[in-house]
Amino acid sequence: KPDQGEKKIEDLKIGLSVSTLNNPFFVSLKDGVVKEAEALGIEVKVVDAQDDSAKQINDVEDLIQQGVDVLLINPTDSAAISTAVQSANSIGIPVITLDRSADKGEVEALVASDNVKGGEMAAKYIVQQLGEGALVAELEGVPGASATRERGKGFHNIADEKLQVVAKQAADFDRTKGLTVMENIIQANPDIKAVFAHNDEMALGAIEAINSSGKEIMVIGFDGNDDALKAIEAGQLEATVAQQPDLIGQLAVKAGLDVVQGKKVEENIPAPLKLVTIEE
Amino acid sequence: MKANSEVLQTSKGNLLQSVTQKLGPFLGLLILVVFVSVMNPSFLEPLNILNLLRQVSINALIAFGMTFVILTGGIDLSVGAILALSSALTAGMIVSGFDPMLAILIGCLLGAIFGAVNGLLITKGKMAPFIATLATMTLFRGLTLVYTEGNPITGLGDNILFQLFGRGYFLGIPVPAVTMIVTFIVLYVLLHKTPFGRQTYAIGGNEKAALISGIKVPRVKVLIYSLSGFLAALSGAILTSRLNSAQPTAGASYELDAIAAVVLGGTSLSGGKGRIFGTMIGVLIIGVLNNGLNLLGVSSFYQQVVKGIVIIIAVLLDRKKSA
Amino acid sequence: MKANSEVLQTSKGNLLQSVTQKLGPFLGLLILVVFVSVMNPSFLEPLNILNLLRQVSINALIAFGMTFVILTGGIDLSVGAILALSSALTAGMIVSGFDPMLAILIGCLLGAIFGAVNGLLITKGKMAPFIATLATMTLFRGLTLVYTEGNPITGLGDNILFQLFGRGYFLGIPVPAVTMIVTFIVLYVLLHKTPFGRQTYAIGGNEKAALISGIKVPRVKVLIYSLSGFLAALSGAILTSRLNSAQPTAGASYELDAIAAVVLGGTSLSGGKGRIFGTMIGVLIIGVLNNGLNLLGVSSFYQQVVKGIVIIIAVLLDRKKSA
Amino acid sequence: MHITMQGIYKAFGTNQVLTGVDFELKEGEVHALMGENGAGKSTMMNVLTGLHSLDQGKIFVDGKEMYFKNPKEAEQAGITFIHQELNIWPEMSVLDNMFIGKEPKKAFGLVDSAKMKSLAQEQFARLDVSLPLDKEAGSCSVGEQQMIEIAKALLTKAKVIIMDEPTAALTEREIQKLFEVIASLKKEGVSIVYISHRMEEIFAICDRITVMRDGKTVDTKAIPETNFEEVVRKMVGRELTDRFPKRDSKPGETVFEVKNLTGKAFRDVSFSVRSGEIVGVSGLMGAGRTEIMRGIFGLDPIASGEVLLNGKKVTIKNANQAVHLGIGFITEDRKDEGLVLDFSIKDNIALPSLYSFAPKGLIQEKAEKDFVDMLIKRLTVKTESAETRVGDLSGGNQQKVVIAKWIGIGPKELILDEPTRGVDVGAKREIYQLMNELTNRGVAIIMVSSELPEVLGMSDRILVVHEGKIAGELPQETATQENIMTLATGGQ
Ligand SMILES: Nc1ncnc2c1ncn2[C@@H]1O[C@H](COP(=O)(O)OP(=O)(O)OP(=O)(O)O)[C@@H](O)[C@H]1O
Ligand SMILES: Nc1ncnc2c1ncn2[C@@H]1O[C@H](COP(=O)(O)OP(=O)(O)OP(=O)(O)O)[C@@H](O)[C@H]1O
Ligand SMILES: O[C@@H]1[C@H](O)[C@H](O)CO[C@H]1O
Ligand SMILES: [Mg+2]
Ligand SMILES: [Mg+2]
Repeated sequence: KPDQGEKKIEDLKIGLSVSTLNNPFFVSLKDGVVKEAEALGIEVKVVDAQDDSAKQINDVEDLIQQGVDVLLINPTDSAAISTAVQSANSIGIPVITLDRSADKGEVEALVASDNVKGGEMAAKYIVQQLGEGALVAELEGVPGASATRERGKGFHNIADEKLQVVAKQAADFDRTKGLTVMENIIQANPDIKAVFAHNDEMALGAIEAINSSGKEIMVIGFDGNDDALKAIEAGQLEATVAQQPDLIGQLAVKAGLDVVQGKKVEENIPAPLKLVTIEE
Repeated sequence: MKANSEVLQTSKGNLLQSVTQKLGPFLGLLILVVFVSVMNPSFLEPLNILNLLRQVSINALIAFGMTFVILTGGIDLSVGAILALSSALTAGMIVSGFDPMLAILIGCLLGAIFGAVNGLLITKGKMAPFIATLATMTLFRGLTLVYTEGNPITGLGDNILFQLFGRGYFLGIPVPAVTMIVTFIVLYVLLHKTPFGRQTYAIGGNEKAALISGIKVPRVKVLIYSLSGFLAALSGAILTSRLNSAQPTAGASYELDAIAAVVLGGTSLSGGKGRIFGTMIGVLIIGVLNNGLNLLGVSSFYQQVVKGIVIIIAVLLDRKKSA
Repeated sequence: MKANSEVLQTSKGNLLQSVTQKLGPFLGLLILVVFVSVMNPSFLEPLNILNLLRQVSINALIAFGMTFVILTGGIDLSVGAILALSSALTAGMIVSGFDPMLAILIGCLLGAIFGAVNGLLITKGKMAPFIATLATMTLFRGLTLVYTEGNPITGLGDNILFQLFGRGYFLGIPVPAVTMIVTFIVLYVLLHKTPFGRQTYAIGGNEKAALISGIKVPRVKVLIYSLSGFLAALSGAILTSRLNSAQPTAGASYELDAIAAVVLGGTSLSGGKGRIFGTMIGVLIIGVLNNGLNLLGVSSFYQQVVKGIVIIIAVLLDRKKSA
Repeated sequence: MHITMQGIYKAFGTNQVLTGVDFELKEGEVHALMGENGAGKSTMMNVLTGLHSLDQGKIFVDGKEMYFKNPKEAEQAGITFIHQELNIWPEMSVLDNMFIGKEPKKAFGLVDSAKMKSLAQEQFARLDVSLPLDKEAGSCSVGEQQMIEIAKALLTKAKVIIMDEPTAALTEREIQKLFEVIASLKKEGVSIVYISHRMEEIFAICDRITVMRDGKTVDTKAIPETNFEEVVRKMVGRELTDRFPKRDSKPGETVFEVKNLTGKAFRDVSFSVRSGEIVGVSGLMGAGRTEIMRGIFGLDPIASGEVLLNGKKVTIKNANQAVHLGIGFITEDRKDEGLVLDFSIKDNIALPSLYSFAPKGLIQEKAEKDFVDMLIKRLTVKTESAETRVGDLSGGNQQKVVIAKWIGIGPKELILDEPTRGVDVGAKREIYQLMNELTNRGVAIIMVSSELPEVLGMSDRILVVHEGKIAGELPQETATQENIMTLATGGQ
């Protein structure tokens, strides 16, 4: 490994590759990284893969080309990012992943919320509120995205036992799609009592659909973004499994710094999840 | 008046033909509706029909504009991006204190201006419509992201008119559906009863001849792309009201749905041939498909497969008939 | 030989014209390269150039096929979806124990078959290429999601040849770049030196005249869409190796990048006019833009704005010149 | 209306097309404009009516200097142009075609369709055309489309009508009707500019004639003061002996035969052609001649009947098979079906015989080029190089390229559909000579033509088609305009 340990902190360069900036979650995540780095006087180069795995490995190559000392990667997909991680490994640039893991390659640390656990939290909350056997629906994220898979997995871990998931449709983490898909779900399943959305954007779309149907359906989101928190205050959103994207960003920068300076870091750095309801 | 009877005689043949031409897509829609409602009777419930009308209104407005564009032999890939950009700007105005209805109006005019940019690139710049609007799609999308910094714009207040615009009802009919119907009537008259409409067909049918006949081709085209931009912005305003926020990613790939609707409605992509009534049917076909497949609980993966196949079959049947 | 000198004389005029035709996009590329390397000298480092070549190879392969398609006056919107579907099927075969190189070969042939489906819809089904490939895009994308159940396919083992295919080097040059260059040479000869190539141009130039001259227009078209599918699958295989997995969402909107590259290279969307060399330049322009803007640290939002504007300017300059 | 054009110059890029044209049109006269293909006739009229701007020169209308910015302005001032290239909207109805850009309006700017109908019927009655107004214009024959254009022009109540080769697609009957209309317009004081390559017409209806050559006016004369030979000499700049070169026909074996061929627009068509023979096919507009030829060549489906080549039955389901059997088809619309306008001369000529230059897969460019150069020379195509874009050639030379392309396959049988449509006298004669050369080498030729002098002058035998059936066959010796017309109109 090149001895970057000798570099002064101000001379360090961090490369951040984000899966997409078309989503407030990742914007906060990026802001977390940038703010923390600024506070430390470190330069950050940000690239945005626009949710395209292929673009992301090109982006990572371009970051390596610019001589970054540490790579913070928020993968679009855990499997697809592996080769990029490996090529960073091969020239000795340490990698830290954010929000999603990398399947292969040497990653110094993963800073993320536990999405499986988050899914479970949502299901448990519904059971707790509505009792066992309630009819529920699920709005899924982008098919194939690790957040979709993991949140779905966690949710079904509990729901398959204790709830009846009567409808499950992808709305691609998108508010607009959340609205139309939810309208249709309500039409097909007038008796559902709750809906779990894989993120807040879809949850907020679903709320609009529910409002215009005049039904009483409990909505649980995921992320804890500003809009969602406001909706909870307004009594429209029941709850959200709040992540702390800016914290994920901050923790990642800290970890990166530690690695460059030769300190040991935890392999899994959890960013706490918190179920936010109106009580909080 | 002698010649009249003769004319009438073949008129009949042509009438029949034009009826089946109109009926072609209509039959497709009917079959689809019957199928879905047999499989799931709740499809026909008034509430769902109203839902459906509201759902399709956004695609409908965009597809109406697209019909004009395609009739001239053009295409507009930038409508989704215009929708997003104008809706972000509208939301921005509302947040900074503009009267929401005024903001919507300005937003729609901005949409028309963005459309005019397309029109100018195509006429003055002599760019192919496909590539011109592909480039502006990227450009407008980029501007939206720059303006919103990738975040949705929220906090649009609770002006009642603004809320009604996307979410309200008028005589029991969702306001977006009312907007759609009124727009349809206006555009129907414009297309079929005015010189402007004829000129639209004439440009698509034979642009050189249109030019020689003294039609101000560039002007008509710029107006038509502006119309398309205007309608995209209008549907953007509806969406903004429905979502109570402006989404930077709104409208992604809406152009494809709109184009599909126009073509399903029997309008030819090479221009000069088609009708806006067909587009309305095309919009409904896509709407019923989306809504129906959801009601039937078809997984979203299979939904895409079915959608692809339905488009193919519908267009093939249309070709067979006209051959 | 008498006539020859006479011929040569005007050949010169034509030569000059065809040189500026080739040079038009080339100059654009040059300006871009100079600009980026002045702003950030590390752009010209050999390692980055090799990177760049590897990065563009996927778009290049797709754009090569698209060049043939566009030369016939068609368009292929389904390439991204074919890429995803064939790459999922290839990965599926590898996982289930096929020899990876054999799987890639079969995958490419499947890609050709999917392309042939487009070709048949367009020739036998008389569908407009735009709508036919729009429908199959939806269909193939859906089939990919159904097949993969929305999950990436991983566990592709560590066959060394397979890894080299996307990630390796041959004589210091990235293997995908080598694949791209070899394919370019083969297709260049096919397009400019064989009857098949000439027929491709003729169909785009005047399909009726081509048909009456005895060209088997449907056969040529089906072959060309198959070629396009084959190349999409080939680039899919490279991507699969690079990502060490097949992504169900891979290739989304790649068709647009490929079309942009073809048009930037001076090929006319109305068919009959253009060259594959230009497409290579167009691909490099887009590649340098992507890579360069990253190197210059331009935010991804502004990148889209810049990309849109560059496309507009490049095409406008090209029009000016040819006018 | 009185129009004077003085010293008009016009260039397209480096192509100097008009180099000082003078032209005068008096009120109520029919003024012929003649000249070889590419002489600049259409361009001059396009300059007058504002489609093209002029580079130099002056235009006076009724003594006042005046320049129209676009054709619409010219039309509003009373000058209507029936263009050589038909301006048809194939997908729109006949009625809509006539009123694009000038729809009568009622309240709220809405189109007044009732008025449109009655106006259109009036003009159709005048021209004796019985076309349903709601028929799709694209499904009308070229001749019918031409009549639509004429009716459309009459609608404008113009004071000047420019007719650019109006009769190229018409048959005798329509032509006669058109001449009657021209005569009555003249009486109303309307001036007419009449552009045509057909000498007979010029001498039949025109008052004065202006001849153009290479972008200049050569001379203007009153018709009675000039004659056929003089006009031709001035047009081509040299003496032209006879219009139809001597045919020395020695027909051989029967090469080609069709028996009871039936298709969409024709029934029971039987005829044969011998080697070295030219069989002329005459008939009225829309009689179905083109459709028969398309059927033979495999472009349209055949319901029943058979085709024999050298006595052997052959099936032709597409053009590819026809070409392989050695049949060539020179279609009536060279721009739409004959040529790839953006291709070079070379690429067009080589198109049907590409594979013969590529025995090993790659095109041998030297062989291809030599072959094409040879054909260009043999057919005296006027061009600087084989690389010239075909779209930049004059009409006559384009037609030669189409013929060269088919000679290139070494045909046994050539079908020529209106081979000299829109071609000037000089080039026409060269095409006739070419036909003679081909028949001398044993090629069998079917020539569909609506120009009776051509049919009479070039055919060895004449078939007359009426409503999709062969109404009769006339040997060259006994054929006259009259007996052809009798058969063509359904008489016996
Ligand atoms: N728009 C144009 N651009 C470039 N060249 C043109 C254009 N229009 C005409 N020309 C050229 O101008 C010359 C004169 O053409 P024009 O059509 O006036 O001839 P013409 O006398 O009407 O011939 P014809 O008898 O074949 O109709 C030709 O060489 C033609 O190629
Ligand atoms: N594309 C078409 N669709 C429908 N009808 C057609 C089409 N083309 C020609 N027809 C009709 O077929 C009949 C025969 O036309 P065709 O062109 O063969 O006549 P023709 O004898 O060659 O006359 P012309 O001198 O006009 O070419 C006409 O009644 C015409 O209206
Ligand atoms: O965790 C993130 C967020 O929930 C976002 O809304 C979608 O992508 C996931 O990976
Ligand atoms: Mg002319
Ligand atoms: Mg004919």
